[in-house]
Amino acid sequence: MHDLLFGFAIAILASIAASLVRVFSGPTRSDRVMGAQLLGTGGVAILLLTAAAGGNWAILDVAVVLALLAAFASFALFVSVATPKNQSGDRDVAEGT
Amino acid sequence: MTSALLFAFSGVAVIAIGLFGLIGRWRIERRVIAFNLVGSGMFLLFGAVAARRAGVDADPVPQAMIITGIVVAFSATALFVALIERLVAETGRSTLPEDTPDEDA
Amino acid sequence: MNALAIFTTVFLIAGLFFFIAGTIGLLRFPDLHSRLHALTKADNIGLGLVAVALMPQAPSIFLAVKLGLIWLFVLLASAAVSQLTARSALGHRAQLGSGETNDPGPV
Amino acid sequence: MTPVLFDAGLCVLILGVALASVIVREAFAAIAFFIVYGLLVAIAWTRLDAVDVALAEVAIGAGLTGALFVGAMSRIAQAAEAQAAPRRHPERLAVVGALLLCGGAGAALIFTVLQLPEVAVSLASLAEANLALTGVTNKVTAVLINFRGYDTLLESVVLLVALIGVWSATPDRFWGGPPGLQLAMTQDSVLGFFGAILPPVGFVVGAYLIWIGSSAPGGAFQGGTVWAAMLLLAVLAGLIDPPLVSKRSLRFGLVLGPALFLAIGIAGIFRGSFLGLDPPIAKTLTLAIEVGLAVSIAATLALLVIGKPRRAA
Repeated sequence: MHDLLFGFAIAILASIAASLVRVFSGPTRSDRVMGAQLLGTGGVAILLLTAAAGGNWAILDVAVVLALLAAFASFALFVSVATPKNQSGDRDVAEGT
Repeated sequence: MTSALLFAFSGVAVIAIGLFGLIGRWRIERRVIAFNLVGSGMFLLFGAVAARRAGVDADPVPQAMIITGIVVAFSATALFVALIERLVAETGRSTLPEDTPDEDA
Repeated sequence: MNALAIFTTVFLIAGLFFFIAGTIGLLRFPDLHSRLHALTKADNIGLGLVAVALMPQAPSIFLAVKLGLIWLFVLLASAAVSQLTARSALGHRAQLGSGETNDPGPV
Repeated sequence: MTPVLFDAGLCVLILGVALASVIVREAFAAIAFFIVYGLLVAIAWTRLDAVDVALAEVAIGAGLTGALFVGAMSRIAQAAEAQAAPRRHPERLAVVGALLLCGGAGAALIFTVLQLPEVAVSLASLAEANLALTGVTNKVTAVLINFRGYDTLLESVVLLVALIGVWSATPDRFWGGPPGLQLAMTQDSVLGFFGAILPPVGFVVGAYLIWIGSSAPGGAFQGGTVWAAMLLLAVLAGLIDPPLVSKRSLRFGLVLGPALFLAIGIAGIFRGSFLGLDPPIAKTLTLAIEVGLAVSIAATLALLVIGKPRRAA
């Protein structure tokens, strides 16, 4: 069971690694936030798996805090996406120029 | 414990990457991120080196020091950011004077 | 392999499927809203299946409940963030080309 | 074998994300990568059997620092609008020089790590032997509040000094005003709804972390940071306004933790040593210090993210 759970953790790690491409290439800020959000969820899943694999259930508390703080970080990123006077940013519309 | 060594080397690599960002980036807000990478890499190096002893309980002293370090690094970053904001408000630029390109450059 | 282990394995495989599908969707779908749709599958169903899969492995009821709670938190957060993302994308489409400039680009 | 494979994959990912946050062109993407970096490093800490550190990293490294950067970035971008875009490429020689320098520094560090004795010097057994005197069973908490209490006391003072430093950057005309800007999206219904639901949950989680800190990973820093994030969320959602920096009750909350810690420490002089906690009541004192510290840490961290006053009172 131990190795099996780690195997699944590796698979999810690979899966979220792929979503990094979305964070890197955008093209919009919302895309980047979404990529980061998927990484957050995948991170929670990995923490659950490694907690069960190692029998170190205290790791679940890290997952709880991650779930809360990932939501918080998404909101902070989002508020900056939606701030109307936002002059700095990359395009927030895929088809915009 | 091979894994601990793996994380220690990763810490070293993160320090090097952060250092590169610190040198190679001119906008200060990017340098702050690079600077935080250097600090985080050092914590990782420190923690991983301390965790090399397999089979025994983890050493709590480095862990406590790293927790302290993370919080202090955050407060330093916040101060850094406040100073940058003031600099930008005064000068309209987010680069340091010596890094600002000459008009004819 | 006992029944519980089989239960865990089956649910983990299902959860992994949704994670991979969500990632592929996020990478391959053509526009923001369909990407968002893919993302929420990984968030909601993928993590939910993983949490359910691990419940029989938890040594106490308290921990099993905690697994469920973690899923609930992520669900709540994901629902709200997705809603905001979708709406902001619509809002920005409306004001296309009005005052948005490209990043000057740090060197 | 699989755990080592997992660790190796995690390390590759950490390095990739760190590199991306340095080289990616948009500042916004760099911040997103930095947040992801914090999350991955937190997983690394759990792999190093340092769950307390993982909690601190995920809360501060990923959450609060990300929020701090995002806020700062958009404000800097607005202020530096007029900035002529100096989009010049560094000379190739300079890049090679920088790469050599960083590679050299890295190689030297790796060489140093390889020179270290096989077995790390550990204070674990010493902490273990004296754990009974502290009344707590989480060794990291014992170190933070009891064995090396002076460290933690000074740290809480450093936080305050940093906040004073941030406030000192306020232009004269805004002094005494509420920190931060008026947020544009206070009327958003989704954000308002979410901002109303999540903070109460988060406050319970934070309190749980502080309470459990005496016997399991957690404690004042982790719990206080979660509280800070929830305060910020409530501010973002427009549910509460940041208080005036001159408000007396705010200042009281900011110094509560360090003052309580110091008072207990001074009282300790009469029972033995400065910052020494009397073994029979050590657990009670530890918990009191932790709660006081958590309140101050939450207020200080939240205010550090919000930043200096930007409008008049």
